[in-house]
Amino acid sequence: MLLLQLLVSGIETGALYALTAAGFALIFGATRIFHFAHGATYALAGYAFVLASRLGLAWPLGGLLALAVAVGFGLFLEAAVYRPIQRHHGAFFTVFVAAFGVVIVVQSLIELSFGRAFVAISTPLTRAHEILPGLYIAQVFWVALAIAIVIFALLGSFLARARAGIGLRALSENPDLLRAFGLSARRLSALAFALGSALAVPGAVLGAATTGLSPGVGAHVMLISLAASVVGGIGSLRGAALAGLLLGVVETLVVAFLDTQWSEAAGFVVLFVFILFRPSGLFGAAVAR
Amino acid sequence: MIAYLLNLAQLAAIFGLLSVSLNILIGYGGIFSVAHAVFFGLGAYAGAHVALDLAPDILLAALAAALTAGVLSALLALPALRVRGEYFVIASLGLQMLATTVFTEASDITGGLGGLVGIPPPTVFGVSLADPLAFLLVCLGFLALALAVVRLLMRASFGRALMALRDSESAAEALGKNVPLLKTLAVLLGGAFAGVAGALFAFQEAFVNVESFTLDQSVLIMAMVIIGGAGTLAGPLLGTVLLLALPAALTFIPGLPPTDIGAVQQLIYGLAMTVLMIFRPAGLAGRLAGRR
Amino acid sequence: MSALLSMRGLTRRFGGIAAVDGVDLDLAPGIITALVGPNGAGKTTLFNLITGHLAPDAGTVALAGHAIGRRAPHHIARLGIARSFQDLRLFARMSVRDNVLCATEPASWFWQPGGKAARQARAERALAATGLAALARADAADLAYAERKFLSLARIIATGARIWLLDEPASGLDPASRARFSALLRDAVADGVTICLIEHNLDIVIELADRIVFLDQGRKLAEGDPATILADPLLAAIYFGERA
Amino acid sequence: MTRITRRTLLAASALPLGGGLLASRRARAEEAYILGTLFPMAGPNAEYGTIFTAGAAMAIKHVSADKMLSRPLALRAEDSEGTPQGGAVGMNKLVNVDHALYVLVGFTGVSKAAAPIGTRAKVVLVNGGGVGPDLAGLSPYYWNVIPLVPDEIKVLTPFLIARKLRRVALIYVNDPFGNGLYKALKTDLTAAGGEIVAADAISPTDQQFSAIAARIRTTAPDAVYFASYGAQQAQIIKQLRDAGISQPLLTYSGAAIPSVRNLPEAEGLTLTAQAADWTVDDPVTRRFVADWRAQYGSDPTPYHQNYYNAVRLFALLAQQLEKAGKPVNGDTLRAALLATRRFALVGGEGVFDDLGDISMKIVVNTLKGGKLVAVG
Repeated sequence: MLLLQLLVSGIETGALYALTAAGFALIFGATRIFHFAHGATYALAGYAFVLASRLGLAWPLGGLLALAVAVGFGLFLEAAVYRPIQRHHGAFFTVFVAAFGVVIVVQSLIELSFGRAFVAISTPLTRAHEILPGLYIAQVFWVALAIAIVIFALLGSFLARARAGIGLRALSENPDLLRAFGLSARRLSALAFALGSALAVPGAVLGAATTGLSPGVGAHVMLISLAASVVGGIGSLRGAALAGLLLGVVETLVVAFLDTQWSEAAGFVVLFVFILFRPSGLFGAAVAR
Repeated sequence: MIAYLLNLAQLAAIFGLLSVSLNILIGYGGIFSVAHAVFFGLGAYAGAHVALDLAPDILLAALAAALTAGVLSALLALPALRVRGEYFVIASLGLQMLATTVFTEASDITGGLGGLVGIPPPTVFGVSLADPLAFLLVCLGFLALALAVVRLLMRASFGRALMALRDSESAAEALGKNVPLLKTLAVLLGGAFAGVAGALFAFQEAFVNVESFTLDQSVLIMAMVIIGGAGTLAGPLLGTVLLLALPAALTFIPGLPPTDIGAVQQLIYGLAMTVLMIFRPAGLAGRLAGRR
Repeated sequence: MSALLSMRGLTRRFGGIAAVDGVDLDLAPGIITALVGPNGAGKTTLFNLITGHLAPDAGTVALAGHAIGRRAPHHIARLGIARSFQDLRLFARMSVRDNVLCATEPASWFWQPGGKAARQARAERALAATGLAALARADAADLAYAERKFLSLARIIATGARIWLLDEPASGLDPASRARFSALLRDAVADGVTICLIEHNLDIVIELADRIVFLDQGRKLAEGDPATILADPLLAAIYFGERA
Repeated sequence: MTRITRRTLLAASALPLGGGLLASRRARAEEAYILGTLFPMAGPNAEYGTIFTAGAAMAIKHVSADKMLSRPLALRAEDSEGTPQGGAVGMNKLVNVDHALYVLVGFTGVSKAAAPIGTRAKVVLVNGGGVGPDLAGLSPYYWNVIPLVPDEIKVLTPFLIARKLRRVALIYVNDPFGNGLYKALKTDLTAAGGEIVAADAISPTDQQFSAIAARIRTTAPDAVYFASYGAQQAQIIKQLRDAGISQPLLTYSGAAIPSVRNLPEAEGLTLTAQAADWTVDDPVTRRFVADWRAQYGSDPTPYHQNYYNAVRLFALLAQQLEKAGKPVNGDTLRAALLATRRFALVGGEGVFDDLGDISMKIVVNTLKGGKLVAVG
């Protein structure tokens, strides 16, 4: 029963990881920008939701505020930080350092405005109930699962059918195709950032209710997203999502056998094994070599 | 004030050595590692154990640190031979996260979060280096040695081969360069120097624990190299001095409520990092691509 | 006349598609062989199979009678097979001289075979021959298009290799540069170098090639002297995309 | 255009920060007694820095208002980042640049890195926050104005046995503090006839505890003890409760911070802490509590009390030295402490032992409506 219970928590965690990781993978796949500040987007969205609930706004309004903050922040970074660096042919690591600076700035701003303490939204949704002897499930589990499924279904059909969606997929591989479609690479890059940042919102909002938020909350989510996008195969949304789920489950299940301190490391063992033995990831088409 | 500046100068020399060693990987080898704090840590633990269990001789400690970090740098060489680019960055990130956990858990060797305490002041051939100035000179000596080695190697065929594979691995292979060997050597060299820096750090702090060898530290070292200018001799030193002096200088800001100092310092620090990268993407000592 | 480099049944598949499919090919010493064929014919893949950048699924490569298949690229390079790349792959952040010097130093280790003076002289000769001596201190990334092409060739000259595999070496060059380029290749052949080149521009092929090998969809369709091959209407139809 | 805006912004933000004030600060520094603080001011434990500083600041205000000393007190803050490295660098700066006489410190790891520097320079370090067992007698110049965690366990154990909470599951941070607590709890509880049915070590950066909750539930403990710091404590409480752990939750004085007290899920939490009886009728306590309520509109916590006491202790010792016409430095302060031993502090009389450690009454509390209520 312990394993089943852990599997359930793992799936809940993993579903939210999957969304955030897919956001990172979408941005990276389309623009080749290593958006290390994706975790900061997550933190900002979560705090926006907390702010809204403190102001007494209903949760849909809070969700919209979180969405607006996340998308706005993503677009701002794309325009004000990444694009200028890439204009100068800045190397991959230049982007990385700049993004890291942004992470520090966001964390300090949150500390200055919300304080450094842990904040959480209290809701009966996160209260677990015994549904089978020894198996406790909270409603938030079903919510997380439903949100993940719906969003992935919408995202999948958008990328497969809509013109802009197809353009997004083509952006990194075949810029010529874009011109043929009459799409601008610049606008598509903005679209990738908007969509990718939006994908961090569900995880952040539900995270505010389940694990709670602290100013440095984005770091772990960011690392998981990175790991997931490699395990899944760089550029593959489906892979990143599946790997996010996998990492969430592994991280939780490992507690049944080892000290909890290994749970974060366990995800990275999976990552390391993949890199050594299957560097193309779950769904990767092109191997890096 | 003098003692404080000496302390800061010692730290600058140690981190200078560290960023020079990472520059061998990032700047010359194109091996983008965010796991450098691992080798820094391995060296620090090795050096601390030599000092605590054998003798606080700085040369002995540095040798043990270089060997430990150098040999275990194979852990980094392994993924470096398999994958490149972003894949490798993430692989090294994985190594860093694993190492942090191992450093925390292996408390018999590392002392865990409690760390190794009471590391005695260093000696060299029995002469005490307890005087901060003497220790600073030794640190600078190691830094000068590392700079000399880097300068010598990078102007020789080894350096040309390494930079060739950085710019195009397949073209380097086509000219007869043994890419796996070159990468392994670069990682070993960088790892060994990072280990030496770790041993010096252990003596400098008289205390080591895992908190000094986390991902944040790795990113900081990387930022020193990138902000200073990867692939240049002086760049990493410039970046080191800047990133160490900045927080130190920020503590002199007057008029802030004490409880907000930390956050405001971090804010300015992060902002400086981002702004520098926007306006000097090739680093302070680097030239802008396409504008030469 | 025995072949210096010979391939038998060389095959390489990507997924289900055979990029190179059972190719037999002999490169004779002292002549220029041109590989022609439409896009996707498998020309570059063939080069990659020779130089070890790709491992063949089947077939053998032999250098002067000794099998060299499945060796690492740097081993094969040290046997005296040099190649250029369609996208040049210069060492962009190194100086022109370092690009060429690098080519004279086959060992990865700190000690190089042969005298330092001899190696440097060889590098200077390559720079002088390609007209890059005046630009020796510039970064490779800063060169103009034609200069980059010549630098790519200078690297190959400097290796002292006896077999050159050139992937579209002269494409996009203005007529004057092209003439200089051709002269360099002719000089090399006169010195006994064996050259195999991939070329789309038929003018260049006619100007340079002693022999043509026609590839399509991974197979060798024809081989012979330029006049015969280029006169074949079927091959012309395939080449210009009017597939039957 | 955007470039100009960005540069202007930067220049504008840099100007007021860089300008002036340095000169006046130096002038003041020559006549004031410099007290340093070495607290985490950023990061996950920054909440403690805020709390610790507030307690010290109130004491400085009172000392100045009373004109206890001939020279003013000035506070210099260094960010320890909660890490040993930050502690060593910050302590160096406090000692060598600010010429602090007396440094307030928290956190076990920071203390261990800073203490050797303090010892070498004979600067007194006073801890009012860290409770790791090995902080006792760290150096002659390292004093504790907070009772360390073994004292808390000694009070808690009989309480647990009396309430029939014999089977305890433990979640502890794997560091000197957590390991020390584990040892103390295990020894005391076993001796009293209880047992530790599960002991889960966590890292200070862990954020997910639902898996631990599941594992703990399978051992069916009578109560769950957790030993952590800062933001993590609130996360542990919330996630344990969310996962359906309904047993009593136990912890130590580190949970007496707003982020825990204001958490709805923390209602009913049992925690040991110094007796915080704000009704004590001595003038020092009365004034501290009254002024605190006036300024912050809420009751102070033991941390506020400890750092208030740390500063007040300095003032009392320096006052004594001034009257005797002696200089104020690490050696004279230490001599004065060991000669006097008993001081009128907030919460009653504080008594120090040979190591420079205070002993104070510890009580078991329950959290009710965000307030600590003594239950035993």
